[in-house]
Amino acid sequence: MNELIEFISSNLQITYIIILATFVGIEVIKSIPAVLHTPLMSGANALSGVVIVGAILVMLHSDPTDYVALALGFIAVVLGVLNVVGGFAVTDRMLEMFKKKK
Amino acid sequence: MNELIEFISSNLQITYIIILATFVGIEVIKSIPAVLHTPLMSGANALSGVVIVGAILVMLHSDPTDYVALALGFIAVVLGVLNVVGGFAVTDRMLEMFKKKK
Amino acid sequence: MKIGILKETQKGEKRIAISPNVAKLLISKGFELLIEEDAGKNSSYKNSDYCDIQVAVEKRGVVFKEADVLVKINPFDDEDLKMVHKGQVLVSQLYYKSSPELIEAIAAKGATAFSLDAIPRISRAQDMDVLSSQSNLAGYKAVILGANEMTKIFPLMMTAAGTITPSKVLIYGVGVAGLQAIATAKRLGAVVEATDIRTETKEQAESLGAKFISVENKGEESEGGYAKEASEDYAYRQKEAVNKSLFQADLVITTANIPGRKAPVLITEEQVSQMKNGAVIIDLAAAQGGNCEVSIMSKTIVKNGVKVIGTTIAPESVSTNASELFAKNIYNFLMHLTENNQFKWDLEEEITDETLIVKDGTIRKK
Amino acid sequence: MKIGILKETQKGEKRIAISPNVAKLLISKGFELLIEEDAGKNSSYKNSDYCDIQVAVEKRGVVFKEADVLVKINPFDDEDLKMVHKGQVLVSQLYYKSSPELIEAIAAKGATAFSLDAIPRISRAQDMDVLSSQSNLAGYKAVILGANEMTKIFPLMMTAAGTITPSKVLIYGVGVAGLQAIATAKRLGAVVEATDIRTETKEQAESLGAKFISVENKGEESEGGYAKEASEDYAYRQKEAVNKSLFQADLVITTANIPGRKAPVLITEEQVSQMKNGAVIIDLAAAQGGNCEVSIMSKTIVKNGVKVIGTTIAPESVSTNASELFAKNIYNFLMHLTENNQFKWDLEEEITDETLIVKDGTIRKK
Amino acid sequence: MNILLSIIYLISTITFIVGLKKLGHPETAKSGNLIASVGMGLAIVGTIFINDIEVPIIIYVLIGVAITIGSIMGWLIAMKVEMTKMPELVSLFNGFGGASAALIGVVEFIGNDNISGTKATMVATILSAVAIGSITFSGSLVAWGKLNGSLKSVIKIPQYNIINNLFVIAIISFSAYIVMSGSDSQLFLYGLLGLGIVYGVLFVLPIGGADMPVVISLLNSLTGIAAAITGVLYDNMVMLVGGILVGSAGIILTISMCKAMNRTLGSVIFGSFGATAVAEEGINKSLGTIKKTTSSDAAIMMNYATNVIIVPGYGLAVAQAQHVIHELEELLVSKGVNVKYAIHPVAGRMPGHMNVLLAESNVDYSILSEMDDINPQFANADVVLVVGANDVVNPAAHNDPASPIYGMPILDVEKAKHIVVNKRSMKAGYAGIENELFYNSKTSMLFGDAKEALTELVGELKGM
Amino acid sequence: MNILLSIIYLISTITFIVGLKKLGHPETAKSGNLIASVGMGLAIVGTIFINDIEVPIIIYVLIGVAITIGSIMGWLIAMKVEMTKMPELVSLFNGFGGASAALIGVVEFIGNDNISGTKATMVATILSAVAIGSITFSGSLVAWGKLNGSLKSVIKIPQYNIINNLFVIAIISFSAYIVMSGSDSQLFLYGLLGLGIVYGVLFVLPIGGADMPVVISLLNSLTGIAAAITGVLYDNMVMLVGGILVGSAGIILTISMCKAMNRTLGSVIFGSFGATAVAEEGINKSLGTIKKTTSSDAAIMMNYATNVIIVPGYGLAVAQAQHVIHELEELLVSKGVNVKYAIHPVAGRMPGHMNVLLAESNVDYSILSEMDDINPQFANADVVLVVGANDVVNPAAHNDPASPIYGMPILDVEKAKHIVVNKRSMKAGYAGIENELFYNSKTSMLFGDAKEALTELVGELKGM
Ligand SMILES: NC(=O)c1ccc[n+]([C@@H]2O[C@H](COP(=O)([O-])OP(=O)(O)OC[C@H]3O[C@@H](n4cnc5c(N)ncnc54)[C@H](OP(=O)(O)O)[C@@H]3O)[C@@H](O)[C@H]2O)c1
Ligand SMILES: NC(=O)c1ccc[n+]([C@@H]2O[C@H](COP(=O)([O-])OP(=O)(O)OC[C@H]3O[C@@H](n4cnc5c(N)ncnc54)[C@H](OP(=O)(O)O)[C@@H]3O)[C@@H](O)[C@H]2O)c1
Ligand SMILES: NC(=O)c1ccc[n+]([C@@H]2O[C@H](COP(=O)([O-])OP(=O)(O)OC[C@H]3O[C@@H](n4cnc5c(N)ncnc54)[C@H](O)[C@@H]3O)[C@@H](O)[C@H]2O)c1
Ligand SMILES: NC(=O)c1ccc[n+]([C@@H]2O[C@H](COP(=O)([O-])OP(=O)(O)OC[C@H]3O[C@@H](n4cnc5c(N)ncnc54)[C@H](O)[C@@H]3O)[C@@H](O)[C@H]2O)c1
Repeated sequence: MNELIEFISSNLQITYIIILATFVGIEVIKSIPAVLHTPLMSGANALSGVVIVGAILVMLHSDPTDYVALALGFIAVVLGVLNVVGGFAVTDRMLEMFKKKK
Repeated sequence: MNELIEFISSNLQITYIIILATFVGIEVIKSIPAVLHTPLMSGANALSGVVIVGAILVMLHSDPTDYVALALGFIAVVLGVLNVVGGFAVTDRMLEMFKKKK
Repeated sequence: MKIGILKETQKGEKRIAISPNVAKLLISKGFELLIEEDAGKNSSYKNSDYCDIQVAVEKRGVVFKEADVLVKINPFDDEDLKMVHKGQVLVSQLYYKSSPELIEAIAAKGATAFSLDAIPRISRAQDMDVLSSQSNLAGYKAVILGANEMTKIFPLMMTAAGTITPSKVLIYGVGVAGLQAIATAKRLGAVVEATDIRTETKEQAESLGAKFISVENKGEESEGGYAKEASEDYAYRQKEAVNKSLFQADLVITTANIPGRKAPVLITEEQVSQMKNGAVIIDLAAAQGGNCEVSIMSKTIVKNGVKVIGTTIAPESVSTNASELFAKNIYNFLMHLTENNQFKWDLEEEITDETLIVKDGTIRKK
Repeated sequence: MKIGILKETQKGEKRIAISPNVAKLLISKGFELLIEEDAGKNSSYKNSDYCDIQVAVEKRGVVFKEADVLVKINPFDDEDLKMVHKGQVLVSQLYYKSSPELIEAIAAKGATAFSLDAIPRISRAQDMDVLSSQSNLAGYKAVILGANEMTKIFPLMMTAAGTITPSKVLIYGVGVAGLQAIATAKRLGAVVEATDIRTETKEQAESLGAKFISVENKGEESEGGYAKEASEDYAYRQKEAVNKSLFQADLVITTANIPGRKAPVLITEEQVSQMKNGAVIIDLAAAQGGNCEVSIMSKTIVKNGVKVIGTTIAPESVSTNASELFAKNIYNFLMHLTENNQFKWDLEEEITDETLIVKDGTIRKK
Repeated sequence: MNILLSIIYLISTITFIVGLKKLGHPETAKSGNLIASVGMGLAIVGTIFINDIEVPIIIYVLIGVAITIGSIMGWLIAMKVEMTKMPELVSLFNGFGGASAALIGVVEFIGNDNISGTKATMVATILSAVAIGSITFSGSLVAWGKLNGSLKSVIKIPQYNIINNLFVIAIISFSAYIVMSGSDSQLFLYGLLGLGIVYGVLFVLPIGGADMPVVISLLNSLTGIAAAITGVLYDNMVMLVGGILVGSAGIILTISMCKAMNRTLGSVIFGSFGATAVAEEGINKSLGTIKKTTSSDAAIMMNYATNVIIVPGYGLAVAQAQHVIHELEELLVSKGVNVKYAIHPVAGRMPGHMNVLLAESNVDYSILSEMDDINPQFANADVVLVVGANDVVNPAAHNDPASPIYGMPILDVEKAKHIVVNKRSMKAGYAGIENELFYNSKTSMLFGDAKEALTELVGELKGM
Repeated sequence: MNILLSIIYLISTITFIVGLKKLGHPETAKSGNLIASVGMGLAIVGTIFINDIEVPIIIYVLIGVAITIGSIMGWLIAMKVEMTKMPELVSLFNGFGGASAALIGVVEFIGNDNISGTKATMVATILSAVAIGSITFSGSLVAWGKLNGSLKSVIKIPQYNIINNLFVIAIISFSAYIVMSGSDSQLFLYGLLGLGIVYGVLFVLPIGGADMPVVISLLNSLTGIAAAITGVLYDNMVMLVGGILVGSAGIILTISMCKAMNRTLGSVIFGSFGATAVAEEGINKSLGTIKKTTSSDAAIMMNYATNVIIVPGYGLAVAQAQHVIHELEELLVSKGVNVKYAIHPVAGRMPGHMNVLLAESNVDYSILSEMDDINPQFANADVVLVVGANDVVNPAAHNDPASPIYGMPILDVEKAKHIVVNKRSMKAGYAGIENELFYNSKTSMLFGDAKEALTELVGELKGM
């Protein structure tokens, strides 16, 4: 608990950002048609690939001799990109069906 | 323009907060029945009364000898409170009609 | 004031001017009523129905002798007039425009006569408007009669033994009768088309689901809700427009009237000869000479496979309802004319003025 | 194979077994057709309609002499049988259960006979099921007839001259005819009630907007879609449940049948005497002895103000459609029995087995 | 900054969001308002009592007094104003909010010993607080005046929108100048204040009364922004976020208000405004003006009604809306509303016209009432929905001996609490005469083809 | 931090929000996805090239390689997977995301020379990244396995949900311990990693395939949270906000998915899960299982169809849904869909039963087609809507000589692209026999009373 309070006081604005972002997330999604569930899930999944940014940072900051870090970072990047690119691509294909025929 | 950029860079998180808050505001209100327009306007108006906080701060910080500041602050507080209390009260009365008769 | 209810003598007539319900109403208003015996029989009202509510059931002669006001649906004929005496008030449909000699005769008797068919078509008179109330029923009945005479059924049916296509019904004249005919035919699932000289009837017909056949109309306007006589030219254009539908129709109902004039001929013998074998025509204007050349009043003529039935907007066959409504009209009419059971004779007032044809032997309208 | 179409001789009958359309179909399938002259007249089919499509129009005698198969709607009577010769195939409704002597006679002639009314009530036989196709039309027509006979109109109408309350219609027997009657009456705006011995009909009646009068049913089940005879006790309970509605009804239509048996009596004379003055009863079971004690086949009897009309589920009056459907049924039936224009005589097969009553002079069913 | 206070602010911010959210739905609106107000209370109390600086009692006293006065006044005004006057009240309050913001700006500016020293952004913030605050202040007051009628005529200033836009530019550039120059002249400050006030007046003055609500909502969102700016000033989260919320929500609200009156926000901001408000349709010299309504308003009215009576007329037949009206009726019944149809004997164009229609859509005969039975019942109907009927509900039949329908019995819909009339236009019916019912203060007109209008209505009702 | 980069991040964050928003509506979904992806691209490119530190080429090369590999693989997989296999693919990708997050955590932990020195919160962050990352990783992989069938049987572990909850506690307390102790032992780290992985497996393993989508969505929102945490780690806004967005959106999505399958999220999280999935209704040994659908899915299908054929049956009459079906038909037509009714000669319980019904609601005769005319047209119908019909669309009439309806002509709805069947249950019709049409892979069942179901359908369609 104290940790939490401490965290809040030290990153007050972060906290606001988190809360607001949460609201945005909720408001934006609520009440969507069921057919969109899967595409949306897939899209969100692609978004969750932002970790890639972290992975890249890891590599940028790790020094070229620290092979472990590099290796892990490398894998992390590969996986992350997979998630991102694959995710968006699949989502796009799922959404094919919504092209108006007329 | 530079000001803007400068501002952003100096208060990055504030910027995020502003943007997110804007989204929240929009998402929360869009697509409401027309009958609620007036009550909602009134409610929002009451909320905009948060300036009162500022007014109070002014008074708290101004030194007791600075009559101008005090006077202005005093008026500011009165008006602010009027806005807040009156606003919520009116809104509440407007919403009477939505009490289910049954 | 004594009101005498007469039995209808005209052949085929099953209605009666005053129903038990309305009789009760009148009595409650303080009128005295007497009725000719068995007058209600054909509308399935027993004499007892009247007795029970203190209406005196009397022989015909007695009614004529004692009543101050004599009510009847059809015009008083010579037989009746013989028994009418001075000062009596006659209430019925006189069609005075088309039957001057009758009016003369009444005047000669020194009697007073109101003509119900002359009630003006103004909003406040709608509840006395016998034409409306009766033609409405006539419109319904015409369809039922037609459906009964046809060798086909109305609705579309897709069955194991094949599909029955819906009957095509064509209505001439979208007045009260015409509209009700449209509604009824439509209800039974027929495909309904209609035409009328008054352009404003298009929307009305469509509002009941009929397809309206518009005939371009060069100035044949209506007056007071009634149509004027159509020009040669219009009649021609009408045939042009309607024939296609006519020759495919399974049932045709004609309701076209021009008050006080002979009904317009809308279907010639030649046209009939081109119609479908087995088709049926119901001519509600037969009494006014008929909208169909072939039709003869209250007769069924078959012209190469086409049945032509001549009848009127007087819906005798649904006598129970017809009488009920007619009676209600008369009731409203009397209520309008009288004040605590005495006539007001307010000749300024539109309805009185229009309907009072003969007053104490002097003819007011021709 | 030559098919001979006979004119119906039974009085009142207006239908014909094969319509021009179906005749065309049969010819296209390679059958030869001949027809007795004027056979189609009452269904508004001209002889020319048949000639035009290569159906030979012949004198009665010729048809009997030349045809291999003789088709007809009503049972062959003695007159017909005189002219039937050995080996001929007779197709018509024979009601063999109730008319053994006719069957004997046919057998004696050494002919072969199919009875259309014996077609089993199985799904794939629905398109040959003459009972369905005909009772369906009968149900419709019963309502039209009733509406025509009544002195009231069906729908509710709130008019300037007062409100007309909707007519109350009561239907006995929610079979094919009953259901169609419900649908039609409902369409015209009547308030419809119905009752049936088969409980499964409740939902069906309600699906057409009728109120179902349930009679608690102790084991009177149906078999093959048909009802069994009802117990004394049931009959009693039924009266209990229905009387209230019966005595208020303006129109009553009875369609209750138990195949091969006399129709159940559902309305006794005593009940009729308590009905509304001016009410009408249409008894579609009159031919089977009638559901109403009073009714007599093809007669109109008036019992203190109540009109009782006896008729059958044979909808002669809508002969055009009736013939069309009947013909289609026969067509499907023949298609089922034959293979390139020759009978298959596949006696194992259910439909053939059930309908083939006499084969070459030997009786298969009693 | 004190952690406890921050958390309190955090909480109030959340209550604001949740409150606004709930305000958007009829069922939850009341509670939403409550929640938000509680949050506000927290924020205020927190601000006063939780702070790390040394505050002399006198100040507390002053604050206390100020708050008490404000609260009491606010409460009293809010409680005794009648329903119809509420919008103008809102406008008034809003003005106060603006003023408050402006004052804060002023104090900060003059209170600040070396403005020239402070960061440009800070000054900019202060000034914008002043400018926006003053604009909302004067603007709102004008709006208020217009609504309560003390400012009647629509004053038309020639080319006023050119002038307006010039003003905007002036204000911006002037404040920009102050910032750049880093001057601390109070003259400039008051000059800005003045400009703001004048602009507020000019902005609102030419606008027709009908459009005031839109203006108020717009000004209101401005106040929000002002609040946010002051928030930045003190980097005070609750003000910042709260202000922004009001700001953005306010804009959206404004836009949807415009939509509801089918105008564009553009036409609102750049003066074309009011233009139409002058040539309002359905103003009749003798009978006054009509009140338009939207399907959603009508829907809510009915949703919360106990008794609804439907009066069908010829228009129902023309639109072939018999099926939809039945759907509407069923829907209302399912929501526990008592629904009846009032059938006038001559509604439509043939006897029994309405009966045919309603029978087709299987309306139960038992809820069709004749004129004589239903007329006494209008008095305790919450809403009467008149669909495509006209003559049969025309009071002229009672009041106006000159009228062609004088003497015809009619349905006394006037007795009901609310009357909603659906027709396509202000055109007359069969009798071809004006109908004063439409101008009745209890009546609101729902224009449009009956079928479409009712379908919308059903849609709205389903959403509730 | 570099201002340009911050702005880029800001932009991509906004694209994420907008993207998600648009993903929520059929019309805009595609563009939403595009926008979001662009934003993501920006963020990545930005991160790589805009930084103030000195980065050796080799690293750039490595990153370049990694990204190329990832992109190409991702793209290829995504392109060649067939529609039906997509959910499992999503699950797989999600697993990768989780792994990535976990790895980052690991690197940070081991890369950090004096963990014991760093602030507790930091360590906590790192550890949670590891834990959550690993859970999503293994969980997603299991889900993937289950979906593509390589992990068939529903493994039922005794009291598994007690065990699960124990695990949760273990993980939390363990990481708590690490934080407190300030230990920097990699052993511990890998221990945590291990725990996470095992838990992920345990969590998903007992769940029935039917519920996998829910699980995936849940895990997905976990990944989001992991991302956000790493965001905090680098106080990197785009990761933070993006992560939170996915996190919250994911939860909501999960909940609405549960709703759609009418379950509660509770039942999902605490194991009771899958339980029902075993005893699915409408599983028939010989015929296989049926596919349920919701009105909104059906609505969308029709909305985007070109040809729709409606097959009414006895059920339409029972439900008295003739008016609603007409409304539906009109609505579709207004959306440019060609609609026809296919009337089977013996649909209903009397000849012409359907005709009577549809005539009542004024369906135009011209769009009623007889069986023989319509049967050839089913082949190019996008959707067939079967309403309360059963026997008349039962293929047994063709295929099964034993069947009582064998030989009866039927409507060949099977030929259509999609078939939606509305009835209340799996009960048989008049003939009292099973109908294999309902088990057809092209068929989806819309259960419920015809009137209610169609009314919902209409509602959904109006919303589009
Ligand atoms: N019942 C009878 O037997 C009979 C016979 C003859 C005459 N009349 C007369 O007809 C009148 C009947 O009164 P009423 O109130 O039923 O009809 P009404 O007075 O004619 O008024 C009908 C109203 O419906 C509106 N309307 C038309 N189409 C519409 C649509 N598609 N959607 C929405 N509204 C529509 C019209 O206004 P907009 O154009 O602005 O939409 C019109 O004002 C009486 O005057 C009666 O005397 C009755
Ligand atoms: N037309 C005729 O002349 C005639 C006469 C006699 C017999 N038949 C026979 O009747 C059958 C007609 O075929 P059909 O497909 O029209 O009907 P059906 O085969 O009887 O199937 C009707 C289906 O509708 C569903 N249903 C019932 N009420 C419903 C409601 N309220 N909402 C939604 N669905 C509902 C029922 O399933 P749930 O219970 O699961 O909802 C049932 O499976 C044929 O077998 C035919 O041979 C026809
Ligand atoms: N008080 C009222 O407002 C009131 C009361 C009753 C009737 N009306 C109106 O009066 C009108 C006439 O009523 P009605 O039915 O007694 O009229 P009607 O019986 O005199 O004639 C029937 C119809 O035939 C039509 N017709 C005449 N000549 C024709 C021709 N050559 N070709 C085609 N059609 C022709 C007429 O236009 C009329 O519509 C109707 O519109 C009715 O609504 C008004
Ligand atoms: N192939 C098929 O599936 C098929 C074809 C045609 C008819 N049918 C069904 O067969 C059933 C009977 O058809 P039908 O109309 O020829 O029957 P029907 O003409 O033999 O009898 C008419 C109705 O009278 C009822 N009835 C009999 N005795 C009664 C009594 N004492 N009281 C009340 N009602 C009584 C019967 O139940 C039946 O509903 C119907 O349900 C019909 O749907 C099925």
